Order: sequence, then C-alpha cells, then structure tokens
Amino acid sequence: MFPKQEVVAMLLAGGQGSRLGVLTKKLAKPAVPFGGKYRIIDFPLSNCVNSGIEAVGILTQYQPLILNEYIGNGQPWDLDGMHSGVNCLSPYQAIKGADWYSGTANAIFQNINYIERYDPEYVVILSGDHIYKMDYNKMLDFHKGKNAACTIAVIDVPIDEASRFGILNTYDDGEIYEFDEKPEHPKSTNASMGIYIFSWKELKKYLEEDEIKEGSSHDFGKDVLPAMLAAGERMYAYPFSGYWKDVGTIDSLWEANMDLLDPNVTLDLRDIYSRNPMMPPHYVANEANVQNSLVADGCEVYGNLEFSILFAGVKIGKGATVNSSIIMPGAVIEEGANVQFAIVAENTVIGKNAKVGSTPENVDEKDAWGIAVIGANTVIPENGVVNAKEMIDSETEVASNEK
Amino acid sequence: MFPKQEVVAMLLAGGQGSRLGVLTKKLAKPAVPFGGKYRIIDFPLSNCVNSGIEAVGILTQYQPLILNEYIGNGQPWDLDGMHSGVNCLSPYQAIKGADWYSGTANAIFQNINYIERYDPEYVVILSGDHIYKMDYNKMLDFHKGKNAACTIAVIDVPIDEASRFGILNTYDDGEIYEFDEKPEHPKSTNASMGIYIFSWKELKKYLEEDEIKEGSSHDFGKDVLPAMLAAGERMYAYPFSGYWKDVGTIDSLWEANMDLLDPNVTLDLRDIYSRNPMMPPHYVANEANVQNSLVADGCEVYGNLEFSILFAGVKIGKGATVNSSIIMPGAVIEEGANVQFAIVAENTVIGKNAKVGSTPENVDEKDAWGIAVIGANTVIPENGVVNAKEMIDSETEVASNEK
Amino acid sequence: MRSNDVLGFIFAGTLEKQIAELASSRTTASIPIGGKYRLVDFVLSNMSNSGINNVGIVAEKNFLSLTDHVGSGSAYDLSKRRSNLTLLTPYGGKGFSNYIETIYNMHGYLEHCREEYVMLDPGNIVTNFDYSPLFDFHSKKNADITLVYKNGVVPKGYNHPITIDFDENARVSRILVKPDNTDEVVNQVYGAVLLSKSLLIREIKNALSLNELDGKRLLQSITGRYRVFAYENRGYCAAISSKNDYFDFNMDLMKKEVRDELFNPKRPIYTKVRDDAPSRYGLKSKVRNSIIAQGCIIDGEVENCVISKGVYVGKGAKLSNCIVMQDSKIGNGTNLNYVIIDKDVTIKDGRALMGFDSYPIYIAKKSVV
Amino acid sequence: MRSNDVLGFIFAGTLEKQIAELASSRTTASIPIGGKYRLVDFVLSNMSNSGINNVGIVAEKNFLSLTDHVGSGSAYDLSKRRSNLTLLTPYGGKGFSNYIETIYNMHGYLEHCREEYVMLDPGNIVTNFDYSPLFDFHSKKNADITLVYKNGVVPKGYNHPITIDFDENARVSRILVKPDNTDEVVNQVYGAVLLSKSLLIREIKNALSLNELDGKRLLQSITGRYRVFAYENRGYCAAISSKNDYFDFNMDLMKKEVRDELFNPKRPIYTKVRDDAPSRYGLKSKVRNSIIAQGCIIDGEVENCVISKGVYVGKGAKLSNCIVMQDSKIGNGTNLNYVIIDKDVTIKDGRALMGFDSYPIYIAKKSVV
Repeated sequence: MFPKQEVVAMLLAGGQGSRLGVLTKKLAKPAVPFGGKYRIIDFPLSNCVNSGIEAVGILTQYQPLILNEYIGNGQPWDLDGMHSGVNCLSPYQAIKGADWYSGTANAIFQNINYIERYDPEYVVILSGDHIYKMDYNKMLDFHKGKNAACTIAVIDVPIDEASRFGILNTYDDGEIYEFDEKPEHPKSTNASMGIYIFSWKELKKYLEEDEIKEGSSHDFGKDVLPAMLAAGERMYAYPFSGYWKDVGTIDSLWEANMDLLDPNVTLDLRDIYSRNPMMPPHYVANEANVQNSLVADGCEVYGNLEFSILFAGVKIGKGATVNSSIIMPGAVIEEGANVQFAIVAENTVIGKNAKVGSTPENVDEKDAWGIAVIGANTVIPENGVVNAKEMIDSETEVASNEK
Repeated sequence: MFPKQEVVAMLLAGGQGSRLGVLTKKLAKPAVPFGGKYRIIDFPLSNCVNSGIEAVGILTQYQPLILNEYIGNGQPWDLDGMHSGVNCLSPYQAIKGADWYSGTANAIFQNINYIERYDPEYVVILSGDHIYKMDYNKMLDFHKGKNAACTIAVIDVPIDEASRFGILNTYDDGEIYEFDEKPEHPKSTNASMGIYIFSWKELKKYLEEDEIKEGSSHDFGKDVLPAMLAAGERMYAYPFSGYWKDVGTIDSLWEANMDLLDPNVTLDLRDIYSRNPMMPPHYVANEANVQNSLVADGCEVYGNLEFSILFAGVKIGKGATVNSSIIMPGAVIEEGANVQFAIVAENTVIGKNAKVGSTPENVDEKDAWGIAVIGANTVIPENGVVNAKEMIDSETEVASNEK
Repeated sequence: MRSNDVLGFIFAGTLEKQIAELASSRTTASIPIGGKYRLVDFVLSNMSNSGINNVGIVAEKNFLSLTDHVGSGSAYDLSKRRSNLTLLTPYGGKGFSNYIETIYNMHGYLEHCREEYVMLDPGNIVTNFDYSPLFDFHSKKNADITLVYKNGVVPKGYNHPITIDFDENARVSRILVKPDNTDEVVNQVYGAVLLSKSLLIREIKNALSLNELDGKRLLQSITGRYRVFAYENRGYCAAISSKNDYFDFNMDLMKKEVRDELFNPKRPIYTKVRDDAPSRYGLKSKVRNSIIAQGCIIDGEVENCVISKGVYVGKGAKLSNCIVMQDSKIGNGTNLNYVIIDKDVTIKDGRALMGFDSYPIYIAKKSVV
Repeated sequence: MRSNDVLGFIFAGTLEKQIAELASSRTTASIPIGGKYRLVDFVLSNMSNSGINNVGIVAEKNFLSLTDHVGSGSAYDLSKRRSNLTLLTPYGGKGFSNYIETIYNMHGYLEHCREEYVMLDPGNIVTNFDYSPLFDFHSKKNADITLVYKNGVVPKGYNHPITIDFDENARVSRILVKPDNTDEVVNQVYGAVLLSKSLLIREIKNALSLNELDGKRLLQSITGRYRVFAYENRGYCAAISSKNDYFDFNMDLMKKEVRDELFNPKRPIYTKVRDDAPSRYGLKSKVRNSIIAQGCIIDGEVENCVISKGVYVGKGAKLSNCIVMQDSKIGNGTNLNYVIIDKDVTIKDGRALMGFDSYPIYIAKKSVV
C-alpha cells in the first residue's frame, strides 16, 4: 500500500546531453560528476528532500546503469523509508506495445500510473541539468496562494542575455500571458528555470489531451504549457533569486565548477547529499603546493594545484601542474604533466610530462581556445599533447611532443 | 568500486506471459502472486541467496513497475549489502541508438557491461516462471568438475510427456550431443529446466558472435546453445530431482498452487523469502469452516473454505463458499458468494451470492470446463455469474443469475 | 511543535513485577502479544506513524529479547539517516519503579539529542494512537506538561493509580494518587507525558538533590508551578498490568471493532519480520473464533484462541480459550482450556491442562509438559 | 571453519585508563583517529570484510559516542537480515581489566548467538587484517585456541604484556606475563583470540567458580590442557596504548607504505558517513606533508598534521605536528606545535601553544583556548 503524498516530484533525466560530448558517452547527463564529490542530480534530489518531498520518480532512458546504481535505494538522500521513496522509471512494454519516451510530456504521460498511486494534489517537474538550491515548498505555497494550475520558476537574467532563454511575460501579479521562446526582442527578463509545479488534476487532463494530439512533439515547453495558456488556465511565474546555472555545455559545466572556488558565489554545499567514497582523508606531500582548490577524500597530491577541483582518489605526481581544471574520480596525473583549463574524466591517466589544454593567453586565435576534455578511462601517453578545446577519449589518437 | 564475484546470476524476467491472460495485463509474469504470500520470482531469487550468489541482475522489459518496486533494494533476500546486490535492468538508449531486448540472448548481450563489472568466472542464467528449490552451487561444482563451457539443468520427465519439452540427449557421462526441441519421438527423458551455467569467457564470445549473425533470433535455446554445440564446446546436462513446475499457463499455475496443499508434495516454503505484508494475524470466525487450505496474515474468514489458498488481507463473507481456488491479496468474497476452481486476482470484489467457476462434474462438455479467472480490481456484481473457464477483468461485462 | 522535534522515550520495564511470569525472561515491552507482536510494537509504530524519528528505550535487564526484536529499528522506519532507535541500558542497576533515577541516569543521552520535547511512554500499553493532535493541543494550550489520560476502570495491576481532575479548559487542577484500586470509572493517567526536555531535566535534577525519589509525588508537587493539561486517548487502549489483563486483551482481539481500530491500515502496527509461510489447515481441522498467525500447522480443533507464529496443533487436539506463543508444539489428542503457553513449549500427546476464566494457567518458555 | 560461523566480540574499553585524556568522554574504541575514523572502524571493517556477520561490542561506560558512531552497523554492512551488530552494556558495572567477569556477564548473549566460534578482539588496534587465513589456520592445526601475535617492541602503555614461545609447528609452548616492559623485540599477544564458544564459556565459568579473576593467569593455566597455536599478524599493526602511541600512529600516516597497507581498496576501512563537502584551500594556504579530511577550510599553513572533518584553519595560522579532531576552529594568526586538539575546540586568534615530540599537549573536547 502506498501512503498518500501531497506532492510527487518527477525528475526528467532521460536526455543524452550530447553537448557534453565524451563526458556523456556512457553516462546520463544527471550522473556527470560535479564539485569534487557530487553528481549533478544530487542538487535537485537534495532540494526535494530539504523541501520535504518524499516521493521522487526519476525518468531515465539514456545509459541509465550508473545513474540507477547511484540512486540505488535512495539512502544518501534519506529516501529509503517506508513513507518515502525514489524510483528510476525506464520506458517499458505494456499490452498495447512499447514506446521510448518521445518527449518530456510523454515521459510523464507514460508514468501516470506511478504518480496516481500516491494520489497527489501537486506534481513538481524538475530537470537534471541545473546546479542550484531551492526550497520547492515556498514555491508550492505560492502556487497554492495563487490557486494556479501551473507555476513556473523564473530567474531574472541580464536583458542582453535574455534572448538565449525562454522568457515568460507576466502581469504585475505574476500571471503569465505569454511564452516567448528565445525572443529576438525580449519584453522582460524572467527566464524559465525549467521547474514546474502543476495541480495534478489539471496536468493529467492536458497530458492525456496532448498524447492524442496530432503533430505534437509531446514536450512541456513546446506543447503542454502553450495548450494550457491557450485554454485560459491560471499560470504564474514564481521569482527565484540565488545561484542557478545550467550545466548542459562543457563551458558552463566548467564555469559552474570554478564558481565553487569563488568566495563571492553563495552556494553552500553543506546540505547537498551524495554517496560518499570509502576512502581515507587526502594527503598533501612535502613538495606539493595547493592553492584555491577543492580536494576530496582519497587524493594524493605531490605536485602543484591551483584553481582546480579534485574528486575522490585523484593522484597528482611530483612536479605535475594542474591549473583551472576539474579532475574526476580516480584520475592520475603523472609526474611532470601539465594540465590547464581542462576537464579530465574518471579513471583517466595523463602520462608523464604530457600536456593537456592551455591558458587563453597561449592560444593565438581566440576561437581556437577552449576547455580541453578527456573522456573516462583514457590513457594519454607520456609526452602526449592535447590542445585547448580538443575532446579526446580512449578511441582518439594523441599527438606526442617528444623530440 | 565493485567487488569481484565468482558467479553472477541473470534472471530473464522480460516476457509478457500472455498465456496467463488477465493476470499479466499490468504485471510481469515473475511478479504474479503465488502460494499465499509469494511472487513467482521469490523462488529463483531465494535459490540464488541460499546458494550464496550475491549479484543478481533481473532483465525486465514488460510492465516492470510492480516488479521493480517489489525487488526494491533487495532487502527481503538479503541482497542489499555492500558486497551483494540485485538490479533491475531495463533496455536503455546508448550513443549508437536504442533497442528493446530482441531475445533472451540479446538481453544478456545488452548487459555485458553490467556483468563485467563483477569480473565473474561464471554466469547463471535463470528464468522467472518456474517453482522449484535448487542449490545452484552444487550445479556449479558439477560444471567445474566437468570443466564445461555450459551446463544445463535437466529433470527426468515421463516418456509420454517428453515431447512437450526440450530434450537433451547425452552420453553416459552427461555430455550433451544433441538438442531435441519438442521431439516427436524422444530418445531420452532429460528435459531442460531453462537453467544454464556458462563459463563467462565462452558465453561472452558466443553472445558477441550471435549478435552480428544474420537471421539469428538472439535466443539461448534456438541460437546460442546450438552454436556452441556445433563448435564442439563441452556442454553437460546436470540432473536435478525434486519438485519443479512451469507456471506459465493458468492450469499449471493453479496446479502448482494446489500442490502446496498436497501432503505428498515436498516443497518446503521455509527458506523462500518474500516481502511480508504489514497485517495482523488472520481471524477465523465462529461460523467459519476451514479445511485443507493455506491462509495468510490479514484475512478474515466468516464463510467456508476448502482446498484453497488465501493471500494477505482476503475477506470471505458469511455463508460464502470458496473451494479449490486461489484468492489473491485484498480480494473480498461477499456473503453467500460461491467461488469454485477459480483464480481471483488482487483487490477484486465478488458480490453477494455471485457464482464464479464450477466443479468439473457440473459441466457437461469436458472441453467447456476449466479454471475461471478474474483479473485484478474487478467487481463482480451481486448475483453475477462467471462460468468455468471464463476469463474476466474490469472491462468485461458479467451476466447475472438474478431472476 | 513539529513531530521531529519530539524525542520518544519509552520505559521497557513498566510494571514488570506485576506481570512476573510473562516478564520473567524478558522486559514488559518485549512480551509477545496478539499472535505476532511484542508489546513495544504498538508504541514504536505509533511514534513512527506520527513522525517522531528519534526514540530511546530504557531497559534495565533481560533486554536481549528486546534487542533482538527491535534491532536497528528498521522495522519501524527508525533507522534512516535522520531517524534513530537507541536502546539505553543504565549501568547503575536501579529499579524502574524509580523513574527519577532512571531518567537522571539518562540525562547525558537526553541532552545529547537535538529534540526540544520529550514524549515519555510506558512499555505496557496497547493502542493505536496518533500523537500529532496531541502535539497541536500542547502548543495551542501553551502547556508546560500534557498528561494523556484514559477514561475507564483502572486495571488491577496498578497500585496507587494516578487520576486527575481538570477544568472545562482541560487544565489539570488536581493530581490524585489513589490509595487503592476500585471499580469506579476515573480519568487515569498511565504514564504518557509530553513536556519540554529542559523542564524534565531541571525537575529531575531538583528532585534528586532533594532526595525526592517518588515520581508520583514529584508529579503532584509540580502541578501548581506549571501549566499542566490533560488530553484524552479516546481510542481502544489496553494497559497490560497483570496476567489477567494480558489474557483479556488477547481475547478482545476476537471483536471486529477492536481489530479494526488497532490495525488501522492507515497507521499500521509494525513488527520484526519473520519469513513464515501462510498457515496451513489440515483436512480435519476445526477452528472457531480465533486469531491465527502465519507459519502454523493446524490439524486439531481451536476455539477462542490466539495462536502465534509457527505453532503446531496436532491431530485430535482440542484448544479452547488459550494463548499460544510462537513455535510451541501442541501434541496430538491434547485437551487445553484457559492456558497461556509461552514460546517454544512442547505439550506432549494426550496431555490435558485446565485453568479457568479468572485464573488462566501459565506454562513457561521452553517447558516440556 | 566458515567466517559466518564466527562471532566477533570486541572490548570497547581496552586500556582506557592508560589513554585517560583521549578516553575521558568516550570508550577507547570510539577515539577519533586518522582524520575521519574512530578506532573501532578498523576491527569492525576487518570483521565485515572477512565475512564475519555477527558482532557484539562490550562497553562499560561512556558509550554514547560509540552508539552514535556505530549505530545499527549499516556502515559496516552489519545490519542486514542475517548480520547484526549489538552493543552490549553490562549492568554490573565491573571494570574491563577483569575480562573474565565481563565475558561471564555476557554469557547469555554468547549462548544466544548461533555461531560456534568466537573471535575476541580488543578495541585499541589499528590494522587491516584478513581473518580468513587465520580461520583456515585454526582448522588446519586442529587448534583449540589460536592467539594472534605481533612481532615487535611492546608499546609503552601495556603493563605486564603477554608474550609467547612456540615450536616450529606454531604450537604455543609457553605463555609469559612479562614482569616489566622493555625495548626488546618479542612476540606479543595483544588480545585477539580465536576459540570455540563452548570452550570459552566453560573456562570462564570454571574460573569464576574458583574465584580466579586474572585473565592473563587463566590463559597461562590452560596452555597445558589445550592445543594452543600462534598466528602472526604480519601487516602494519599499531596498538594505541597511550597518548604517545596515538600521536605516533597519526604521524605514521604520512608514510605512503603505511597508508597503502591500511587503506587497501580491496579491504576498505568503513566509517560513519557525514555529508562533508570536499576541503577547500584558500588563496594563501600552504600545506606540507599532512593528512586532511573533507569539510575543512584551510586558509593557513599546515605541516606534519592530521586534520579531521570540518576543521577551520584561519589565515596566518601555523600548525606543525598537530592532530586536530573534527569541527575544531583554529583562529587566525595562531601558532601551534605538537598539540592534540579534541573535537569542537576553539583556539582563538593569535594564541600560541607548544608541546614537544615526546610530550604533545592535549586540549580537551569543546575547550575554548
């Protein structure tokens, strides 16, 4: 028997995240490591728990194995009780046949049964590619206060960046009268954060209508929300202020990690929950140099570290230099290697005296510069060279700077 | 990090089980309730645990929600430790695209990554539609002793039934020289039980070969095993004796349940693990009559019960008669109703004085008789009639015997 | 007041001297009851279902069966990251009749817990009680102390029961320690008390420094100084204070209204799980008006009985008005009437035992009769 | 012998009088060590990794921090359906120097457990030890008792240490209770003993009836009567028997070979999980040859130190040769050398504290300096 829940959260974690390149080759985007010990999904999941939401469905479809196992029974997020739970929901076959999730709305539609067992009043729809902390409960209070069918969280963006976002135009009381997807001439600076609260009865109705509508792409932003607005439903924008960052691209993922090293960024990690590595505290050697960095358990640092983030179990060899980089769990940077402005994925080895990435100043053409990325389980040979902006994985051949 | 495991078990639970009709409309076959408090999958899972196998992958694809949740973190089977685990594996999308499992062998092929993380020597392939108790460890010892690439468990069947099974013809030492699928003139009575042990290195090779073979249906029985035999691999039949029953049809499911009431059947349920209902002990009223039946927690019996199995929370009203039937969790048999030779699925209500099923003697034509089946959440109205062999669910209209 | 700001604090040994036989090898809280439960399951389930997520159980002795039964608390959802069940065993060895020293011994634990309030509860009560309205009541009344009471006749095992008088506003005006037990209907306090942790610790330390060790008198003495309120438990509520109460409660389970109230599916009673098969009735079994747990084999006749997990009732056996605890074996052709049979007892074939209504016979754990 | 047939039995209070400061508010077993562990984590992880799945820990007093830390045992995979961790607190209040009465007090628990063998272990040993070969050794030698020994100099805190002589077949010929501690290299027994449960209980009951309460003498007396064998722990093995041992062990962690041996990823050391962020190094931080746990903010200079979870090291602070336990705050501009700082200590800005190599200063839990 399932206990009734006032709110059920549904987390959309099915996308491939192709803009993250080799990082998501065998990994769903929400499972990408972040901030020295987290994965992206820890943020929305911890937000749920800290908001008192005790039923969370995670919609997966692309490379879900690592994500499924990471979520496991939900214990790190305290979602393993008799009155609480987290479930990974893959597409499945039923009597009438089998379908992959064809869009975000269809993914929820296919799991109406899952939601209904909790008999909820409200459903929160979240995505797995943003770093932020938010009390969804306050947003729910706002939703109730407005007696809305749908509430969408918005954040104030600079007017000159507004055309990169979905902009919501509202009356003074926050009621939405227009969606403006990446407008050339934005009328306001309320960008949608991709966080929706729906009254379940209404949402269910629109999901069922959308499912049989010809030509629909079954997407919340493109189909369901416009249909609700057109039908005159009460839809409100809920203003959020605080740190919020999309980490869907290499650049934004790198920037969001670097933000953690900025004393002016107020993103307190203390109530973000995650699985903890079974490793001893890290060791910093006599000859090491560590400045302005985050270092997790299990690391051994014999080299130089600046403006960087080391995940659990990373080794930095003697005389190696790591600068403005993100080194994911288990990676080894061997002696004398030089890693700058790079993301190095799990269990990768950067060989002796290899050179990965470079500072913007060292690249002549502005467009040729960018973050270098090394995929998981790759070995960069001794003296190997990976240029700025290059993306390498175990199937790529690497040049050598050996004479 | 994953601990190495000598053996990994993979449980094929993806089939629709269409021969079980309304019982598997919203339920994968291995999740079908059995024996008063179990589900079919409890048997192979408990066998794994009792054989010391600590890594179990369950391949699901058809209606997996209830099965997934039932398995949960594996706690009832003691598979929730740091050194042990059970995972439900649905089909997923990868860079190269997305595929449903196209056959039993393909299902394993798609999860090679999952298996390899444990770096096993052996893989046990099981199916989710048999009721039996077996120590897979003994079979593994046999497999090792024979230095085999593949060992298949066989059971001795009566010669006149042998043509209904896959028959393995062997030399005296058990080495298989021929597969004979449902032979008209069986040469032996060694029927395959659908339980395979493979040495992983060999299996992996054949799975990879089969995957790219044109015209293959990617099935163990039809493709992989014959290919191995043709290539001259060492394949052995492991003789099993004890209770074993396929429960893939309504008749066999009913029979296997009834076998539990037969004092001559030796199927001890004591070390079969399952999730336990949170219900008080059952109550048998003053006016009740209970003979030769199994009754689970939470039942209330005011009527007559003979040769039947009541799952948790079933209510039998005053003057109702239940005979030779299986009543699944939460079903209510109202006052004066008469249920005979029937399977009544979960949360179904049999109205007052309704009549479901009948004894073989009451049906004139032999072919017209069979077990009556009522699907889950169905309401049979007062005075309703469901004839022998009928299959009813909430979408079927039911006749009434009211005058 | 939020439920997760209340610490549950249970006394496992309540009235153990009055229930000497049943509690001879265990705490009161771990007495098997109702076919598959232990007494403590009720209070723990109530706390868990009401959102209390930190619970301490004080046990002085014989606590192995209690440890075994409650384990890590996972059966009650009390072993998650932010919930906890702690078994507290004082090493001073003082008796539980003296609540004051017991609580004092545990003041380190109490201070260590982050909850602001404490819900004290005895270990001998069978009820399905939702604490949430009580917490709201306490806040709304701006109470210092809220006493839960039950309106009814005081069970026989209570010496000097405490009753209360209160005004129309539910504020307690007098706390009476009755000189003797009578059959009149009173508002009896049975030991469920809600108050702030700081008040509790302050008063306990005070009492100790004055060498005032009688909890009842302490309660009386503080009525004038604090805002004390009374909250009624209106549901079914059995206090197990003697072998007769124990017997009567088990028999109460034959009443549908009692079962429906105690085993409300919205607030389930949890207990340690055991992998028992469904119970099996033989060809010649005859069962009337009885409660039967799982894992039993019933081949004989059973009437007005509570039969626990894993019990065997042999062919031709006749049991009436009996309570049989887990894994006992009742031989063929036996005849038992008004008998309480503890765990793992063997009654050999053909034996007969007869107690009577007001004095059921008790057969100790592991006996062979 | 299968590991799941061996009960683990740990004495939490080993040598607590010798480590008085560190064990003043806790058991020896719960002393914080190595930046994120408690002493008991090592023996519990070793038992769990070797397949022992039932463990009892005896603690006489001050066991709240131990309860808090080990909880239900889930961190060590010891809270599954067929595994268990039980905290045992005797209510007699006898000291742990007297192993015999302690074990006797627990004979109910021992008899109740279904395992045939017992692995006795002290609570003060840091090692990564695989028990499985020991169990094989015990079976193969057909031993009654196997003593684990360590070849080396006896740590200072052991009074009258026990050493053994054995023949080429590893059979123990003599058990010596050394009159005094010396610097010679010996085969010292540190309290890890494998034997059958029935033998243990029989000998303990015998000893009590003869009023023989000295465990060491008992051990000597039974050598002749049983097949006693010796098994060497050849790995890194530190016995914490004094503040100096404690300091030295923490400093040993700077050696790569010690870390690699203790933190073998195939046999991880488990501990209670805390949600700490990765540690953050400031712009002016300077860290040399140190062990740093998660959740720290390091803005100052740190050399030859072990810094636990959640510690803050202020700007301009200089720490050398220090051990700082969790959540302590080291103010700006402080200067500390050879200091052991317990949990939740605050060192105010600008303070200086100097101990020396052979006598590190100890700052008690929650102090403000």
